[in-house]
Amino acid sequence: MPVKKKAEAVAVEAPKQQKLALSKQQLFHFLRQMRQIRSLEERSAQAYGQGKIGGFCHLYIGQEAVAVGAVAATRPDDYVLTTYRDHGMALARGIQPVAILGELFGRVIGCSKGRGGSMHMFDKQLNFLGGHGIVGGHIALGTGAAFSSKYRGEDRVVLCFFGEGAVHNGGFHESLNLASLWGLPIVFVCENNRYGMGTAVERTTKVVDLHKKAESYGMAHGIVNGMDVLEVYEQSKRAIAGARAGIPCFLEMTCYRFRGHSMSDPVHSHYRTKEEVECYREQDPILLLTEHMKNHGLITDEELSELERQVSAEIRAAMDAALASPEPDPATVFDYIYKNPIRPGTRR
Amino acid sequence: MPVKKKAEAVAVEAPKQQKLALSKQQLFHFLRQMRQIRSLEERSAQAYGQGKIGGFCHLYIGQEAVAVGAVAATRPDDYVLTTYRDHGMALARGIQPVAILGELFGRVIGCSKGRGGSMHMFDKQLNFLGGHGIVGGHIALGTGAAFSSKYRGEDRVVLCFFGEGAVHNGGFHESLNLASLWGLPIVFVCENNRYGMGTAVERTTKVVDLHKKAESYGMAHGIVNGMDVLEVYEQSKRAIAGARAGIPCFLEMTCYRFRGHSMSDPVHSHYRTKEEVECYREQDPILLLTEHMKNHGLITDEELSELERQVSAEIRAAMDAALASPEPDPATVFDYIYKNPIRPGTRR
Amino acid sequence: MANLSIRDALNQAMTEEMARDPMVFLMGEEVGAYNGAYKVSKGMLAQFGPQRVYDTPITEGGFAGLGIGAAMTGLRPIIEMMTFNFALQAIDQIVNNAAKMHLMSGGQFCIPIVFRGPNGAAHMLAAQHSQSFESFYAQVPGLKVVTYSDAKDAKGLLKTAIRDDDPVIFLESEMTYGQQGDVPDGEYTIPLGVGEVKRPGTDVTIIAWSKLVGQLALPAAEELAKMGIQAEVVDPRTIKPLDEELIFDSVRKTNRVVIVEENFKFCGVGSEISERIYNRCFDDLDAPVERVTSHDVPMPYAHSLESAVLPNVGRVIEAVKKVLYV
Amino acid sequence: MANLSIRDALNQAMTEEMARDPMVFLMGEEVGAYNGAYKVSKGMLAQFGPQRVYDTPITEGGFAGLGIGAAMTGLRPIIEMMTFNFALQAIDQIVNNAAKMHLMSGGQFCIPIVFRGPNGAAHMLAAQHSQSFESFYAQVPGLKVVTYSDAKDAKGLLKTAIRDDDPVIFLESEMTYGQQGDVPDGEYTIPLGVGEVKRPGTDVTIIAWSKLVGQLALPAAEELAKMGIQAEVVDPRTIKPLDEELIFDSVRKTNRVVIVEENFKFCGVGSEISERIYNRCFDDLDAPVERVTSHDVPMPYAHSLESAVLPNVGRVIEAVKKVLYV
Ligand SMILES: Cc1ncc(C[n+]2csc(CCOP(=O)(O)OP(=O)(O)O)c2C)c(N)n1
Ligand SMILES: Cc1ncc(C[n+]2csc(CCOP(=O)(O)OP(=O)(O)O)c2C)c(N)n1
Ligand SMILES: [Mg+2]
Ligand SMILES: [Mg+2]
Repeated sequence: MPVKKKAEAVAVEAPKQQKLALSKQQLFHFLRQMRQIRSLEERSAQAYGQGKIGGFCHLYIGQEAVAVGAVAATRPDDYVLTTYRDHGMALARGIQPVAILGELFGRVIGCSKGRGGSMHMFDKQLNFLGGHGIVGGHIALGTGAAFSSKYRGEDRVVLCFFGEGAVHNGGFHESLNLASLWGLPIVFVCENNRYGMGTAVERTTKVVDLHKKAESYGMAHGIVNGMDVLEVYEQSKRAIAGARAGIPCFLEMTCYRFRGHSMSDPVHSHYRTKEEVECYREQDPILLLTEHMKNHGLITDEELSELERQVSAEIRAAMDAALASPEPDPATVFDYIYKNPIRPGTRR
Repeated sequence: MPVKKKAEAVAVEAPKQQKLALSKQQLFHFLRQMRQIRSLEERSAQAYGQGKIGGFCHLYIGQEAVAVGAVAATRPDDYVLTTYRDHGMALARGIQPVAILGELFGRVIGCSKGRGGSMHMFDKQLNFLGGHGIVGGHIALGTGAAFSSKYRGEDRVVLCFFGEGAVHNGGFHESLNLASLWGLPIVFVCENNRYGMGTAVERTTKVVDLHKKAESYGMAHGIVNGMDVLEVYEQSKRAIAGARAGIPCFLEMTCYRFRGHSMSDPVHSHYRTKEEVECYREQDPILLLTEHMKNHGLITDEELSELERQVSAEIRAAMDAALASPEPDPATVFDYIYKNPIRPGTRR
Repeated sequence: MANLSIRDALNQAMTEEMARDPMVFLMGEEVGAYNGAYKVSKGMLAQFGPQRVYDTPITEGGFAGLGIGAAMTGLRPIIEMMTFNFALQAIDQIVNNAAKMHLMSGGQFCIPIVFRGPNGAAHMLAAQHSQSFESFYAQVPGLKVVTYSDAKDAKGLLKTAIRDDDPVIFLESEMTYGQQGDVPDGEYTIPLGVGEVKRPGTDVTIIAWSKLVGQLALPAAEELAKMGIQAEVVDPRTIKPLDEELIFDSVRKTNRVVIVEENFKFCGVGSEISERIYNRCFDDLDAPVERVTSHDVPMPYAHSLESAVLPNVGRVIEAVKKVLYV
Repeated sequence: MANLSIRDALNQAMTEEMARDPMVFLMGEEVGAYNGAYKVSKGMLAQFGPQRVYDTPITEGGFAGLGIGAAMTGLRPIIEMMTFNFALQAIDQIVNNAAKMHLMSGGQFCIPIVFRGPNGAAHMLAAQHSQSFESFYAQVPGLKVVTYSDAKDAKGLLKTAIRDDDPVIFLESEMTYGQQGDVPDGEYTIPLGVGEVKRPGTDVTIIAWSKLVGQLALPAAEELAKMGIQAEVVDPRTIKPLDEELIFDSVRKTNRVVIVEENFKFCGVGSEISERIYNRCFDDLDAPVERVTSHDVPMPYAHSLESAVLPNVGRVIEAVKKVLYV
């Protein structure tokens, strides 16, 4: 049986305070977004089975609380970026479902115009710096965005997400060292879902309290229950406030993916048991928040089913709209290689 | 004024014991080797000025106690490797002065047959796995040699040296993680001479107690006064014993280079003051050992000057022999690209 | 003769070599407990145990370098790159250490190591997962670069690569792991540096390697045969060293050449091959060499665009017609 | 006209662009307090302060990636690689991120960044410090690759590279930082993708770039002139995109070509250029193209061997004689 990790306060912060007072509206927003992500991804899984989506497709199901809670703690002008497991993050950041699904289907309506696909969603307007495919590779990019903010004298913060598999990669260490050395406004968020593909974190490092690795850089750090959207929100708020003041932070958010690594990986194969998956399903972040809201009389059964109806209809409509969008014209195949294309010799 | 770092015991070891009992002979050996290195390098500096040595030339002067003390703690079948600053290590490992100087002069008598030069001395017989030019790049190689030893069920240990500039590089972190995860027989030795070229360690990381970075990997670690050959020897002995038992270790040895980074860098330029250099010169490892031996009546003034005469004559003779060796024949330019050269099509 | 998938042929090659030589081991991401991201190493952990088959953290630079250090000290590592796209994180190790060590040490240390894994595009994996790297590695003296186009070659060449004392970059392809083919029974190896004519012909030489032999060159040759054009399909197999005489022999016979590759065109392997053909068979050529390559575009995700970037049978046929002036 | 060293010309280019645009900054190892390992950035920290000039730890991958992220978000970084040998630790960032971001994001993000520093051999620096990388970077769509052969071009091209909105690999040379040359007074830029004839001639085209223009091609042309052979020396300057029309024009005039490069021969830039010449000027060529390159050998240290590996004036003259059949 997997042990639920206990949440601890962010190391350099004051002892954990009362839960932030959140309005009913805010909780409703969390619930709605988590359901949107879940619904969008369940539909994506179906569409993948029908061959409507190509390539890899890494579902976020089970980890929704991390994206929703953490992104809710940002300002619109803050930067967010993540890995290839980016659909949920894209939605939490505000990309419309039709633009996400359009990207999955490789259509021009997609948020990357069909060029990026599942792993590479981008939205410049929303300061969403993308989904990235190389493990460890985008952590330095996030560090650079934080550098930008500081360079310009702004107080924009970067939220840089990555899996626990990236923590052993040299790129992680070089980035944390630079961020701490220069006091960059960034929160590094490790989504520790316990596995990198089929490899449990215990098989990749002796120090499984990953957040403690920040100590090598004198960086603030903490561990957060990533299944609890309220805790994610609260700890992210604090970490972001610190980062805005020039104190970078490393948060480890413990979570779990309910599906396989990608569509070709079964839900539970040799590397994790059915029981383990079931155990984590009991901590389903949507379930947890729903219960919390019910217990506190913040949502009725009617409101709940109405929400589900709405979300379901919305995603279905987005699906249809995305499928109605054309594939990119092959004649545009040479677009976007360069921002400033040069015809050699033309300015002689 | 630079602060002399205090020596601490290796973290996982028992509290520091009495200095190991060392024979007069052993101390004499240390002194002799340190003087050999010093003399060889002073002569090299002259030869460089005369254009007899090409390329880069990174002198080890000031750091002799590290190579001599640490290598003395190894067995002949242990592996040793280091950076481009490798003349002293090569000599401490047993490469003859003529083969070192021959390599510097690019002659066939050189330990790498004139192919490697100052930065790339090798001796397979002596299990000296080389001098390496890419900062951080050889740390994984050392880890691989330790893997080899364990794979074959041997108890050979690897001593892998690098400068403090390499500690921020991703290659360092990936290697330490693997070594700790798999319990490889290796001692990582950081020669912290306070500068990577012109950059003081304080300008490269917030955590200047570099050895503590090993905690991210659950690895034993400690700090050693790298100017004191006896302490280097003692702590290396312990760390190597641990590594032989499958407990890798990270030792930070504080030291100082008395010369510039390479021949083109002045002894003290803007990045360090004349006073600082002078202060460290007072801790010259050769001076320290000489005083210790004198104080304990282990060497007489006559013995000392006889030693100097001998070493000086030996290096002068090595110099002459090296210069008498021919440059590699240009006709051999295609040698050693491959161990198994293939003439395409020849086995059809 | 057994009929095997390329996946199984590769698996047999590794298994046989590991059984033969205890110094050979396998290391990479997911190669053990997961049986390989693409199941090439299926069963190997079970057969050889964790002392011979190692799962690693996602640190390509670290474990590539570890492999090189192990090779310096007498082991014979097979390092699986989940794909060669990720090997860019290890290319400093491969180029600066593996390729140069033998020379830098004056011949004292050799690096008997194989880096293997899929190269090039699969299907809609987008820019960061779809690059071909043969010309990167082939540029570098000290490395050998090997490909295969069928199960027989896959097995025979991988065994040779493992036995070779130099670093070998062994380029596979996700898309053809399932491709079946006859594989000789019993022990055999295929030498490096020796190509093979995969289909004899008289009118034009089509040079291709890796998956494009089976996916483009041979099907195009079939189509062309229907038009009365007999294409000779030449697979150099080893990109470096290159079996140029085999190529020149074919060119001297057909006098017309099309080179097919998935690499980008600019400084692709086809640039090198065609340059050599021009230089050595100048008077034998009846038309300029035509090249069919991926377009010089980071791979887009959408199917419509990916298809437009990759070479295809139609473009090969068109190129053949062009060199035949028909 | 001022007479400047290339070092000063590069310094002026950076200084002027930083003065003009506050979004431009300089980052790299030793670029600030040390004034640059090769003093190219001398005085820049003093002039612009630590908010514009950044010394880094020895983490090429980290600060290259940081630069790319900064470029995504509106800055215009100049990233100095102490030499491009060390950039192998950053090549995953350069290839997988800098080159591909614009396309992957459907054109939303561009990466206006310059990676600059010395490329190729200096003098007896041995294998790990002596490699030329132009063909690696030129292979990759999304990157632009720029070289220069004199102070005027160095300044004008670097200014353009800094203003360009795409990632530019700007390849310098340790050996020629001290080379003097006339530089126009006042503001000027030189467009990318436009080469220049460095010496007009009628009998043979010598194509060269970077330091080999001044060190090999022009001296060889002088020697040849004494023999009555008028060589035209063409410097494409930008390797990618390549000003092929300038090259073809020269070839159509001289009908004979020698390509000189320091890169390894296998898949070198010369492979690409000669392939294009053959393909587009097939009937204009009176002899096969000759290539003079470094031999395919990891660079040995000894002077006798280094000299044997590197191209030299003698080999250029020999090649010219060969294409002229004299
Ligand atoms: C450098 C690199 N190596 C290997 C891969 C293949 N790969 C993709 S995802 C993955 C596992 C990542 O695990 P983790 O970081 O925990 O993220 P998660 O998938 O659990 O979200 C691997 C090995 C890659 N994309 N990049
Ligand atoms: C990857 C890489 N980047 C840059 C360099 C250039 N370089 C050579 S030595 C050096 C400083 C290294 O400092 P440190 O590790 O402290 O070793 P020390 O020279 O003090 O012995 C640098 C930056 C290099 N060789 N490799
Ligand atoms: Mg994970
Ligand atoms: Mg140092």
